Amino acid sequence: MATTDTVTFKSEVRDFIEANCPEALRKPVKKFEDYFWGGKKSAGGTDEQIKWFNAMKERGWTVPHWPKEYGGGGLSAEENKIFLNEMAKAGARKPLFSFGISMLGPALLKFGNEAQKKEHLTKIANGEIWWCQGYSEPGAGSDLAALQTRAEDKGDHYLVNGQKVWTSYADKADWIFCLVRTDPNAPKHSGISFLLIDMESEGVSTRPIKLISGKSPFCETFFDNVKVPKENLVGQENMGWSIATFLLTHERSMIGGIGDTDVKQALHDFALGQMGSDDNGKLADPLLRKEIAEIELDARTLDMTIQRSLEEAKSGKPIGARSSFFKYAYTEINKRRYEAMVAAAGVNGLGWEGEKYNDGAVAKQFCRTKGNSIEGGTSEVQLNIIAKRILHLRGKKQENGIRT
Amino acid sequence: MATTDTVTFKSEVRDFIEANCPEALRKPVKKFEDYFWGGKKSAGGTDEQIKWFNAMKERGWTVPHWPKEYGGGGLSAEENKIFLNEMAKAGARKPLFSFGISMLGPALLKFGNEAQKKEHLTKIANGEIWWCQGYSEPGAGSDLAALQTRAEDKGDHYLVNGQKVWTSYADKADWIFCLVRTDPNAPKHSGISFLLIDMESEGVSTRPIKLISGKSPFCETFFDNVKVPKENLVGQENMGWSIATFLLTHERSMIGGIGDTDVKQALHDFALGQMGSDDNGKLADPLLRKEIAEIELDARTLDMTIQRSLEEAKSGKPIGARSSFFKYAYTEINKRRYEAMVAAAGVNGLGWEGEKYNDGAVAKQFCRTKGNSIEGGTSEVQLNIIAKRILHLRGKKQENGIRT
Amino acid sequence: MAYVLNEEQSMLKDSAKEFLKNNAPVAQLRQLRDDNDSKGYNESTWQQMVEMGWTALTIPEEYEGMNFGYLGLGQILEESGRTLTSSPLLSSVAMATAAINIAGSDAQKKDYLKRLSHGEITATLAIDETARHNPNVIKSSLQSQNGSFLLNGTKVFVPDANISDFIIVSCIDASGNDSMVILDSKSDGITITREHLMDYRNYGTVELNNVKVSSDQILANANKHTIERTLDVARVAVAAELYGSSVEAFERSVAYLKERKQFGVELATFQGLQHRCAIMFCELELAQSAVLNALNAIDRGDEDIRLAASTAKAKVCKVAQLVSNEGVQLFGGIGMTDDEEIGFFLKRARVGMAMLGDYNFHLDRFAVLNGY
Amino acid sequence: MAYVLNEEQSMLKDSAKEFLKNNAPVAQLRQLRDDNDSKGYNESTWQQMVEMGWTALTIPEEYEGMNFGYLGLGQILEESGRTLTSSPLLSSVAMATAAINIAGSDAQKKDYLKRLSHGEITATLAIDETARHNPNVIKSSLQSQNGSFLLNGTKVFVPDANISDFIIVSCIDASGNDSMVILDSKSDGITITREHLMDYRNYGTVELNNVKVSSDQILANANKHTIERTLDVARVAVAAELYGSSVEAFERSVAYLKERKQFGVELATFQGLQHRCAIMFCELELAQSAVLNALNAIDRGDEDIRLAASTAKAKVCKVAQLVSNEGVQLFGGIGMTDDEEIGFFLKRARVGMAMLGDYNFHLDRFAVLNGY
Repeated sequence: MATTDTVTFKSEVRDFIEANCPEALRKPVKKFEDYFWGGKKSAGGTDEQIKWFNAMKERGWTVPHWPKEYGGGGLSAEENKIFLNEMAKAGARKPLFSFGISMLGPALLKFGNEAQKKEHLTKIANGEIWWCQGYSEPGAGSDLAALQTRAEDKGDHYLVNGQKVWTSYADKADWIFCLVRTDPNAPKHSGISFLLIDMESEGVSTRPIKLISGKSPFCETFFDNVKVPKENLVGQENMGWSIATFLLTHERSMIGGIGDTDVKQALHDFALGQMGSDDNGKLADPLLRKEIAEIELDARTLDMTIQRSLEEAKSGKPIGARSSFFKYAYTEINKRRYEAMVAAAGVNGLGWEGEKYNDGAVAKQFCRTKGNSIEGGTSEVQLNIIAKRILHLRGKKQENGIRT
Repeated sequence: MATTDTVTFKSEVRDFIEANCPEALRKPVKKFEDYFWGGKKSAGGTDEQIKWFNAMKERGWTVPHWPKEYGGGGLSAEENKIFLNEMAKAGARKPLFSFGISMLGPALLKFGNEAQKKEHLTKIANGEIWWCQGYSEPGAGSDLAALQTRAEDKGDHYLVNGQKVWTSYADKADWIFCLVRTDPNAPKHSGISFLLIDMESEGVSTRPIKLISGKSPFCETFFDNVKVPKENLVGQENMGWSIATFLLTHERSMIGGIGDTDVKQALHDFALGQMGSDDNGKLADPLLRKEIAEIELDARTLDMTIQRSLEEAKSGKPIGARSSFFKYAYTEINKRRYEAMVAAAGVNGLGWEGEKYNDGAVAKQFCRTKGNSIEGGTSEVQLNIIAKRILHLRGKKQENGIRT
Repeated sequence: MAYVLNEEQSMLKDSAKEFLKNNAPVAQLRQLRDDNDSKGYNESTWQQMVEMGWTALTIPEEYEGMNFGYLGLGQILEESGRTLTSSPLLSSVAMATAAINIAGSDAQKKDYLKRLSHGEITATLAIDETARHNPNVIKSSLQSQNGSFLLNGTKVFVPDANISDFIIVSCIDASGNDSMVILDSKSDGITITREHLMDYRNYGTVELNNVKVSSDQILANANKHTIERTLDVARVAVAAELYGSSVEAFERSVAYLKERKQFGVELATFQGLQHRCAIMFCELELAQSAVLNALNAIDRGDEDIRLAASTAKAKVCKVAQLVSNEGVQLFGGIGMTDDEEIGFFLKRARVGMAMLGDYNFHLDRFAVLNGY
Repeated sequence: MAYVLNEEQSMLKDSAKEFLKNNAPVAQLRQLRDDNDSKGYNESTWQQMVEMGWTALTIPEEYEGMNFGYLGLGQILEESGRTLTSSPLLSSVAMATAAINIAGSDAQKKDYLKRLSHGEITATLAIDETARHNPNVIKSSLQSQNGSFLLNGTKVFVPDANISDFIIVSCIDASGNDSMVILDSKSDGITITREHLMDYRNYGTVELNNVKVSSDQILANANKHTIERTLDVARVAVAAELYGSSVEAFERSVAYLKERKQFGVELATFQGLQHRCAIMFCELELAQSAVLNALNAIDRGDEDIRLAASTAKAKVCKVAQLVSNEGVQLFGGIGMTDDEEIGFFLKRARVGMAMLGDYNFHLDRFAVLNGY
C-alpha cells in the first residue's frame, strides 16, 4: 500500500544510490577484499569503498534501521524494507560489513545500558571499531555453555583468563564480545556473563588457525590476566546465557543458504566441462550423472523451500526452529556438491598448488565445505533441534516433572 | 587325523544314509511341507519322511550329539562332525525339524533337572512333542525383559496369566517353553522364570497373526488362569533370564545368513529378464543398474566376510558379538535386494493376486523382508550391540562405578 | 505467494481432511479389501465427494466447472493420500479430466467435461503398455476403415479401468502420429481385466480388439506434446497424493515413538531414532515444496511444466520409499502385522512410486531436461 | 584358510606396524610437507624398509626375491596406509615390480627385478593420460626408427614419477598393439613435472618427447591382457593401502568419541553417533574381506583377478569416503584444523579413491564383468 510518504522515500533512496554508489560496488561480493570492514587496523579500503561508506554514514544508512541517536538511520520497519529493496534492485553493496552490525548491535539494542549503546553502537555505525565474537572454546563446542574462560570479580574490574577459538578475524579486530564464566559454582548456564573486551588490553593475544583447506580468518584468542572494567558487562552478571541464546537464534536464522547470493556455475556444467557427454548428450559417467542429478534436484527443492518459508514468514508463520533445517540441508548438499566436483575432475580436482590447478581452488574448497556441517552448530545439533523443538521427540514429563 | 575308528564310523554313516535315505529327501528343503516336524497334531508327513525318520530315530540320530539316555546318538564332537559332513555330502535332509532340538534341548541339557531331561529330551528326540517358544510380548519387543506374563505361586502349581506374541506354529505345537514373571517386585531381569507349559492345559488359546505379506506361521498365545505344575519350572525360580540369554545368544549365532542355502536367482539376471539390456549389453536402466551392482557387490563382500569369520573361528577367534554384524548386514542387503526387484519388475512386481503375478510372490516376499530387520533383534539392537560390545562406545565408569 | 495457500484453498483442504477422516479412513480400504468388494471403492463416499464439488475443481466455468485450480485439487489429493482412500479422484478427476482439458475440442469439452464436472460419468487414462512406464512405447494403433477407425492394442496398469465409464487411450493414429481417443468402456472389443495389486486399489489391463472409433472420439488436439503435458499433470497429481501418504506415515511413526516404551523410556528419547526422524522431516519439507511448485506451475499455465513435474515426482518417490520403510521399521513387530495400518502405507507407496514413472525415470528426465 | 594370516604373515604385519609407527608416522608426512621437501619422502626410512626386505616380497627367489606373496605385501601396505607414509612402496614395490613380474622376459626380470629386490633402484608405472582413469585411452606411441624406437606422449598422475629411477609406460607399439616400455627416467626427451596434490605425496606429469627406446626396453610379454593384469594388481595394492588409512581414521574417530565430552558426557554415549560408528564398522569388515580376497586371488595365481580387484577397489573407495568424511565430522571443529591429523586422512582418501579407477569406474566394471 503505497502512501505519498513511502513513494517519496523510495525515490529518495533510489536517487541517492544512483548519485553515490560507484559502479564498481554494484557487483556481487566475491572475495574478502570486496568487503569494507572499517576498524582501526583496517587497510582502509579502496577509494570507491570509502566514498560510498562516507556518503552512507552521513545519512545513518550503514545501519538504516538503528535509532538516529546511535548513528543509525532511524528508519521504520516499512522504510527499511523499501531501503533494502532499492539497494537490492541497484545491486548496491552494503557500505560496511561488520559483526558489530549483524551480531553485537542487536544484543546491545536489547540488553545494553544507555552508556553502552551511546558508546559502542555509534562507533559501530561509524565503522570505527571492528568487533569479533568470542564464544567457542576448545572444550566447549556444541556444548557452548561448558565454557571455562574465567572472569573474576576484582572490585572495579574483572580479571579474565582463558582461551577462545574460532574467533573470526580476531587478528584484525579492535574489540571482542565474549561469553565468560563469572560464577564457577552455579549450574553451567547460570554462571555466564556477556563481556566487551578491548583487544588492545594487556594480556590479550591471538594466533591464526590453519585449516585443512589452508589459511582461514579464524584465530585462537588468549586471555592472560586481562583487566576488564566493570562497565563493559552487558546486562546482568551471570545472565549472559540469555543474551547468547538471543544472538545464536538470530545468527542461525541468517545462515543456511538464505541470502546466499554467490552465482555458482551449475554442477552439471562443471562436470560436462571436465568429462564431456556421450552420444546422447548425457554426462559421460552415468553413475556420477545420477549423483549430480540427485544433488541438483535436492538443491532445487531446497531453493523452493526457502522461498516457501519466506512467503510463510510474510503470512505470519515464523521460521523458528526450521532455520535448523535450512542450515542442515544447505550444508549437507554443499558437501555433496564438492564431492561430486572432485570426482568429476579426476586428478585435476586433487591439485593443491600450481597454476594448472588454479592453486587448488576445487580441492581447497572441497576441504572447506567439510566445516559447513560443523560451524554455526553441527549437523547433529541441528538434527537434535529439529527432533526436539519441531517433532517434540523427547520423553514425556514424569510425575517429578523431569523429562527422560 | 583319521584313526581306524573314525574311518569306520565315516563309512558306517555313509552306508546307513545310502541304505535308508529316500531319494526324494536328498533335495534342498523349499517349503514348509518339506520339513518333518513330528508332534501330536502333525499331519504325519509323507511315507518317505516317516521311513527316514524311523530309521534315524532308531539310531538316536535325530539328535546325534545328545546323550543316549535321552534318546540321542551319543556321538562325540568329532563323530558328530563326521556325521554332519556325511549328511551334507549326501544332501540328506534332517529327519526331524524342531525348536525342541534347536532351542529347548540345549537349555534343558544345561539347566534342566534329571526328570525333565528324561521326560522332555526323550520325547523331543522321538519326535513325539512339537515345541514352540513363548518369549516376546506386545509390550516387550527389543526390551524382552519387560515381559509381563505373570506366574503366581499357588503352592503346588503356578497360575499363569498373560499373552505372548510371535510364537511360531503355536497353533500346531504341543508344548510351549515360556519366560514368565514370578516376582513382579524384583528388578526386571531378576523376577523372570523359565516354564514349560502343555498347550492342552485349560486356559491356553492361540490366534494366528496375519502379516503385511499375508499368512504367517506366527501366532498370539493367550494364558487365562492356566495351572502349571511346579515340576515344569526349569532351573531356579527367578533365574530364567540367564537361560533366556543363553538361548538368545545361541539363536543369534544361527541366523544372519550363515547357513542360508536357498539358491537364489542372481538379482541382475532377474532384472535383465524384466527389462533387458541396451546395445552395450548393460542393464537398460543405468540408475537401477548402479543400485543392483551395489547390492551385489555388498552381498559378495558379505559372503566373503562370513567365510572369513568361519576361518577365523576355526583358528580360535570366536564370532562373539560379530554375529550382530552378520545379522544386520544380511537383513539390510536382503531388503535392498527386494526393493530393486520390485523396481525392476514395474507393475509386474506389484501384483498381489493372480497367476499372472505368481500369486504375488515378489510383492509378498518384498513385504516379508521388511520384517528381517525386526525379528531376531532389530537392526537398531544389533547396532547397539556392535557399538557397545565391539567398539566399546559407552560412557566411562564413573567414580561411583556407574557408566553414563 | 506461490507456496502459501489462500483462504479458500485452506478451507478446502481443511474440509477435505475432515471429510476423509470421518468418511473414508484407512479402515474403509481395509473393509473393501476384506469384503473382496467387486467395485473396489465406496460409491456413497464418492457421491459425497461429487456433491462437495471435487469433480468440478479443475474444469473451467464455461463447462460448468469451478475453475478452482490444481493447487486446490492437490490439497484434496494430499488429504486422500493421508487416508489411502480408494476413489476415482486420481483417475477421473486428475488424469482423465486433464486429458480433455488439454487436448479436447470445445465440443468434446462440452460433452465430457460437463458430465465429469457433475459426476455423471467417470473416466480414466490408459498409457502404459510395458511393465515399467515408458510413454515412448505406443503400439496401440488406429486403422482407417470406412470413414471410421479400428483400435487395437493392450494397455496395462490403468487405474480404475474396471469402474470407469470412459477410457482415454494413447495410441498411434492412422497417419502414424501420437494421439488419444476416448472410449466408452462398454464398447465392443474392449476387455477389461481387473488386476489386484499390493495396494488393494483398482487397476485394470485393457485389451482393445478391433474397437470401433469414430472421428469425434479422437481428442482434437492430441499430439506428442499434449500427451506429455497430460502425463505431467497426472504425475503431479500422483505426487501430491503420494506426498500425503508419506507425511501421514511419518506423523504416525513419530506419534508411535512417543507412545511406545522400551527399556523404561519412550522410543522418542533415543537419539538414533530422533536423528532419522529429523532427516525424514527435512526430506518431507523439500518434497512438499516440490509438489506445491509443480501444482502452481500448472495453475500459472507455464508453457513447460516438465521439469517441475519430474522434480516433484522424483523427490516424492524418494521420500515415500524412505518414510514407508522407516515407518514399518519404527513400528517394529507390530508394524509387520496386517492389523496395524502402517503396512498399508508401505504398499500404497510402492504402487504410487511406480505410477507414471518411478524415481529413476524422473531423475533421468530431470537430468535430460537440464541438458546433461 | 584364505582369509586368515599365517604365522609368518602375522609377524610381518606386526613388525611393519611397529616400525612404521615409530619411524614414519603421520608427523613425518607433515614434516616433509612443511619443509617443502624436494624428495617428498624420507630416504633413510626407505633404506630401512629395503633392509627389512619389503622390496623383495613379491619377487621370485630366482631373481633374488623372497617370494613371500601379495597377501604379505598387502599387510605392509595396510600398515603404511595407517601411518600415511610417503615412500616408493606403492609405486615401485607394488606397481612397477608387478609389471615386470607379469610382462617381463627372463632377461628383463634378471636385470630389473634383482635390482628392485635389493632396493638398488626404484621404478613406477605410468598409465593415465586423462584426468580420470581410463586405461583404454592410450595415445602414447612408439615409432620405429633405425632398428630402435621413438616414444611420444604425456602421462599424468604418475606416482613418485619425480623420484623414480625407472618409469614403466603403457603405450601403443609400432604395430598398433598395446605395450609397455621401461625407461630410465633420466633419458633424453623425458620431462617430469612434480605435481602437488592434496595428499602431499609425490606425483608427476611425464612428458615423452622423442624418447629413444631400444627393443630390450619393451617388456617382452606386454599386451592388453598383461597390462590389465598389472593394473589389477596395482589396484588391489592401492585398495590395501587405502583400507589401512580408512580403518585408522575410523579407530581414531572412535577413540576421540570416548575422550571428548559434551553436555557432561562422552560423545561415545550418544546413540546417533554410536549407530553411525557401528555402520562404519560393518562397512570396514566387508572392505577388509574384499581386500584379503583379492590379495589371495593374486597369490593363488587365479587366471582372472578382474572381478576380485574391482570388488576390492570399489568397496574400499566407498568406505574410504564414508569414514574420512565421518572422521572430520566426528572430530568437529578440531577436525577442521591443520593441527589435527584426521584431515590428512581425508585428503589422502580422495587421492587414493581416484587412483587407477574410482568407485564409479570399478562399480561399472563389476557390473560388466558380471554380464550386465
